Amino acid sequence: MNQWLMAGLLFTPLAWAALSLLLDFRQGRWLSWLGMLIQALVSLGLWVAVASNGGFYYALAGWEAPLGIALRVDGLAVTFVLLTAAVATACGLHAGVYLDPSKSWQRYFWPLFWFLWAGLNGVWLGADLFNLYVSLELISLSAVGLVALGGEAAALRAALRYLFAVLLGSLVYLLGVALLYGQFGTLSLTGIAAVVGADEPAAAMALLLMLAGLALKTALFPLHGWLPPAHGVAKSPVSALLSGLVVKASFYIAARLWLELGDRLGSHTLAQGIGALGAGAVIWGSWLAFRQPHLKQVVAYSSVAQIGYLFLLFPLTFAVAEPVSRLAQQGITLQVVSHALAKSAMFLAAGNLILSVRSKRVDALGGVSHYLPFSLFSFGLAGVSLMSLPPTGGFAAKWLLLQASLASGQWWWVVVLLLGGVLAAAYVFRIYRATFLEDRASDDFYHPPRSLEAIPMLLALLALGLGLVAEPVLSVLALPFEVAAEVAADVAVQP
Amino acid sequence: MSLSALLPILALLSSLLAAVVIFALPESSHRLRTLVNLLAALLKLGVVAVMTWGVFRGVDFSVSFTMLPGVSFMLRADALAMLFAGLSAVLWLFTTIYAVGYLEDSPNRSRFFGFFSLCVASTMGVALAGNLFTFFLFYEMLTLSTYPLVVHRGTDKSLQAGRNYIIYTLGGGVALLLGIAWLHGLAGDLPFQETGHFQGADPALHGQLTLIFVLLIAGLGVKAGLFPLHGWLPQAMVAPAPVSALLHAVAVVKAGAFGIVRVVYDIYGIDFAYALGLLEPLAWLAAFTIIYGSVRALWQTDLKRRLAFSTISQVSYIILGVTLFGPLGAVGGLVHLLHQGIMKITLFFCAGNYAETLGVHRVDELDGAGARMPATSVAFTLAALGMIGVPPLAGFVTKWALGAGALAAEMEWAILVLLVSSLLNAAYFLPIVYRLWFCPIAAPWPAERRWGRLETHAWLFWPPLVTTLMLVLVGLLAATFVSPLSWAQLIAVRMYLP
Amino acid sequence: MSPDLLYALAGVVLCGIGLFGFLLLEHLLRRLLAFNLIGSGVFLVLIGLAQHRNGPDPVPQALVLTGIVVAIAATALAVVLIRRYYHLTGHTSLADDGEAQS
Amino acid sequence: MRRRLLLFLTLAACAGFTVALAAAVLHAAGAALPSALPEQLAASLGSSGVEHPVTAVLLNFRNYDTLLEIGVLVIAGMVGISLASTSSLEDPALRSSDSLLYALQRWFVPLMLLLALYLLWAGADRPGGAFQAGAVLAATGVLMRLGGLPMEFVRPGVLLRLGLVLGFAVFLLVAVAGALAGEAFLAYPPGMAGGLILTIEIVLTLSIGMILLALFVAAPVSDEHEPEEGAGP
Repeated sequence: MNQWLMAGLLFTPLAWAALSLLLDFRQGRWLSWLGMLIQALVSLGLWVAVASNGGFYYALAGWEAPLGIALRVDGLAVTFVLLTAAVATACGLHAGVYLDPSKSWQRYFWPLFWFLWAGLNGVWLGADLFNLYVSLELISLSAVGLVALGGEAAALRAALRYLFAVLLGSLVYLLGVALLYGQFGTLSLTGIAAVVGADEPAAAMALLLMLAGLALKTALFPLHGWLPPAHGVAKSPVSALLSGLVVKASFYIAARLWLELGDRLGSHTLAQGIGALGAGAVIWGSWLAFRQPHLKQVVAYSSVAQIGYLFLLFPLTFAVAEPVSRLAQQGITLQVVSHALAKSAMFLAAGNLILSVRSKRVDALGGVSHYLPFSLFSFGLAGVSLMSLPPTGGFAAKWLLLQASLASGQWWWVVVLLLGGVLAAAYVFRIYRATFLEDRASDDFYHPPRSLEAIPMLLALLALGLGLVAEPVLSVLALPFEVAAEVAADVAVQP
Repeated sequence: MSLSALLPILALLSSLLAAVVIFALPESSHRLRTLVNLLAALLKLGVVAVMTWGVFRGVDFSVSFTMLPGVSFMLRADALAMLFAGLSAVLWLFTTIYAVGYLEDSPNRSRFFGFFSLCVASTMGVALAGNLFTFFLFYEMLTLSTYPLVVHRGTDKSLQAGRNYIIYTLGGGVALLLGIAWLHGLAGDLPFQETGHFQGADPALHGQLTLIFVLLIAGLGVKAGLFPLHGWLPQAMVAPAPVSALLHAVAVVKAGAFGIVRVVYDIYGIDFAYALGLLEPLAWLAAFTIIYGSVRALWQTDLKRRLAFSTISQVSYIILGVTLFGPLGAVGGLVHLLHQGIMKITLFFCAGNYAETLGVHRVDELDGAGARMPATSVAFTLAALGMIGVPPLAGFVTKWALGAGALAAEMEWAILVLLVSSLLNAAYFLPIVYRLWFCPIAAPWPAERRWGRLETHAWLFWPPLVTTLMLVLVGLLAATFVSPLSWAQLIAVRMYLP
Repeated sequence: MSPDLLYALAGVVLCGIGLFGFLLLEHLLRRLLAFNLIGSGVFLVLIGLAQHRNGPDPVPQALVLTGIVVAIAATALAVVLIRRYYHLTGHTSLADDGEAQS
Repeated sequence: MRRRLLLFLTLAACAGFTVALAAAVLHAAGAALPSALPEQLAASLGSSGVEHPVTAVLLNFRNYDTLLEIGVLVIAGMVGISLASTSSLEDPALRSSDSLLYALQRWFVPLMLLLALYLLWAGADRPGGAFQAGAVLAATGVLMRLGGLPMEFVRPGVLLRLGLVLGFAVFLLVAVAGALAGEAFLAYPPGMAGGLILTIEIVLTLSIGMILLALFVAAPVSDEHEPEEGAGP
């Protein structure tokens, strides 16, 4: 069974990318609906399989690591696979209606979309450091392609900026991989974790390099300059994909590296330093979001801020008691999931609003609540999650992080968490406020199709409901991993 | 799932689902929306009545599930919960009727009534919350769902008021969240229980607990309008009259006061809070707020603003009652939660009627309104007298109980505060009553409208009269077992029993 | 010091030079070349370091081949974007319009 | 002045980075742990279907990397042609009438095609393989293009897209066929590895050549415009 699920999971996005390249936009849309259905079913099936039997390693091409590439299918990975299926399906459905099929270049949307999905699945499941690099590049290039689609000057500018940032990030990451391979002779993360010792300056340097590269790709403050233009200029479904999923991929790798190697290769200074950068992102990103004149720029800078929270994982899991570390990990996972849902909902809803008022500016939104209450409501609900108010997933995440900070005595992160919520409220309420203004002269609104309005609402409701069902979602993370102990023992015996 | 678990959920869902349905209805289907509103209100009233009867007989209505590791979502109906739930269920019905009339012919009604229902659903949640975490959940939901109501008119002034409202309440929410999270870190999940959780807590924790108490009270004090956190309340007056009624009588300030009651009695425990020396400063703060609000009310020329400062003053009676160490004071505070709600909502209904029917907003424009609108003016007069504490109206019962409590707790200064405040109440209410009945009409009404036979629109006419009847009855029947007073005594007995 | 280690160190130097260029150069093509320089440096480190230990090792060679293809794809993509960007705007750098001319 | 400071700071940072990295490399070289990977590789080489270890790693042991890498290349080619316009193929500026170039072409094109074929074949037991062959193929195309030979197939049409994706698609089919046959995804059925790898290499060569050529041809001229978001209904 697992065999089929894994093959389906890996094969469908790649095959659909190849197939849809041969079709035009409308035909590609039909094909993609089918593909999304398959992916959703397969992801769900894999989730059920892991939930009932525990995680496993899947050796690609039948070659076990370290000779071949093994995929690690555990609770965290399937959670993210499922999240990707949900968010990407929503963005794909939205894009199918939102994009203009008469433009010849839109046919390339579908292949890029599917390559992106394939890369994401590769990252969630990846356990091989070099394979992760290739998957990351697959994601990066297709994301850049999606931003540049249409080829207007502003889009190209943003795309180039984005491209250079992610390329540099990938290379720096690869440099770290080179050092690790040079020292330990294996690319499997589990294998390296099994042999690495406490006092290894070269390996520590490698970890530092990899984290730096990934931080650049995740747009951690102060390396975030590329993100807002790229996410702001892209079409809304693309922005939703980028903000919801793509930046999470590099963070996910960084987090996995840290959790496997951080206890030996990391240091107190490094952990606190990364946390401080995250805190800087929360505050600076929120402030900039507050000041943006364009709706999508507000949402994009909000991503910079929300990404900042993720990096609190580093200080909150370093040299703390096991239960505290678990709290922090659960909190960060929830934050990733809820931000993915809420932010994609927000971008899609913002796209509808922009479509409706025919302007990108925040102050053009006055009176839109008469005409597009549904999209506005989705936007608002997603905003509640970003402000991390109850009962949303964002709140559940923040609660866990608060508990972890308090329990580990790192009260300064409490300040960041609370302040971040207030700042988020400032920029979200600025938009609410603009929509309540009743001084619009004309009543010239365009009504997007119902389906465009329904999709962000669904995502926002998911983000909202996540807080209520956080416990069952988190319980999947703690599922047993059958082979982990075995493989680790194998590797440990070899040298 | 048994019936006892179903009822609290039903009480919540009745207005939550109403909100969803109303949001989904098109703007133009007014009749259907009104029908949904009224049905939901009646359903909720029925459910709450059944639950109240059950709680009286000792049935345990509770439901809970784990929401996050170590935290559960918990709804539970105890006597205190039913006091607040009963208040909001009854008043919501009248406010809904009133709002339907008030907003006739105005835009954005779908949005208004959707958030209106959401707001009451949150209030129900606040009332029925079984632990501090669930309380916080609905408390913040209340903040969010009232914002669109405050800024409903979309004018610069209302947006400004909305901004201040949100700054105050979200700021308070942050303090509250910090307090709750900290407390959770110390003691785990904290269900509300009659004697509190910290009886005999480790003395080493006392410092932290005091700090947390301050945080919690600061967070709750914002909504309760406790000085110096009251700034948003007078500004929020720009909202439509039903919203003011909701803010002042049914939901928002009551949620703050109710939260303080919960924290003092059911989290810290009254004995422990007293032993920690936390009650005395809070009592002083409440006393100061009572006087301060009344004094400020004296100088307000805008009718609704005057009422707002009156609320600031009156809500602190509840807090004062809570801090008077002893069952008698508690009874006074708790019963005032209800009495103040009934009286204040009457006053706001009347103020709204003056504004809608005559276009009058300022106190000095009210000259002679008693002749033009006799029924409304009778209601206003009775409610104002009740506020002052004239027997046998609702306010008198409260003040009497509070005074008895102060004596029992040997805090005689509180009686002085009550007296001074009553004098001040008279000083700012009686001139209005005088103008209503004894001054001739000075100038034509600014914007008079007529609706047939009655002095105002029928949907606006009846609600204040019914609430006036209630405020007379709760005073007259205070000694019988159906009165709020006896219910408050039931709560106090259960709270102080051990 | 084996020749392989020397390669690795040369790779390190290339990385340093490339990084310097990448950070400082504004002209898009030059920056792209700097990126390729870093890439070459990384590949040298990857092979040199591994072979210093194991002797000829096919795994890093294969990795580098893959890496080269990825780098070529990225470079080609960048060139296409740069060409079109130049065609549309006449700029050769991403700096703001005023500065771009100077 | 500020520029100078910036220059100096960047220089110092990069120098520092280089020194730190060099120290790390030296340390890693000194502290290297023995690895079992080369022995494992040598032991498995027999069943991989090819003799050259690098090709074995690329197309058998770590063929998932290679599959995704081709995906990356396809993306690049795709974005390239998405920005291209059809008319530019006839760009007169690129038409050369240099007789020397013609003469060279006449010699070079067949030779280069032959070289590509050889590289492809050599991959089985010595350095060489699909990518190298594809690169030479693309270079041939570039030469022809510069010489002004019309190449209808690089117009962005369905034929070009088919060419782009052919190698990738065949690779993917083989990969899923392995899974259908009961092996793992990307595994070759026993005994068929050699033949399958050769097939993959041939189609990959064609596709790689096509992608690189398409990227070269992709010209920036297009007069159509994507309206800004929100600019029109």
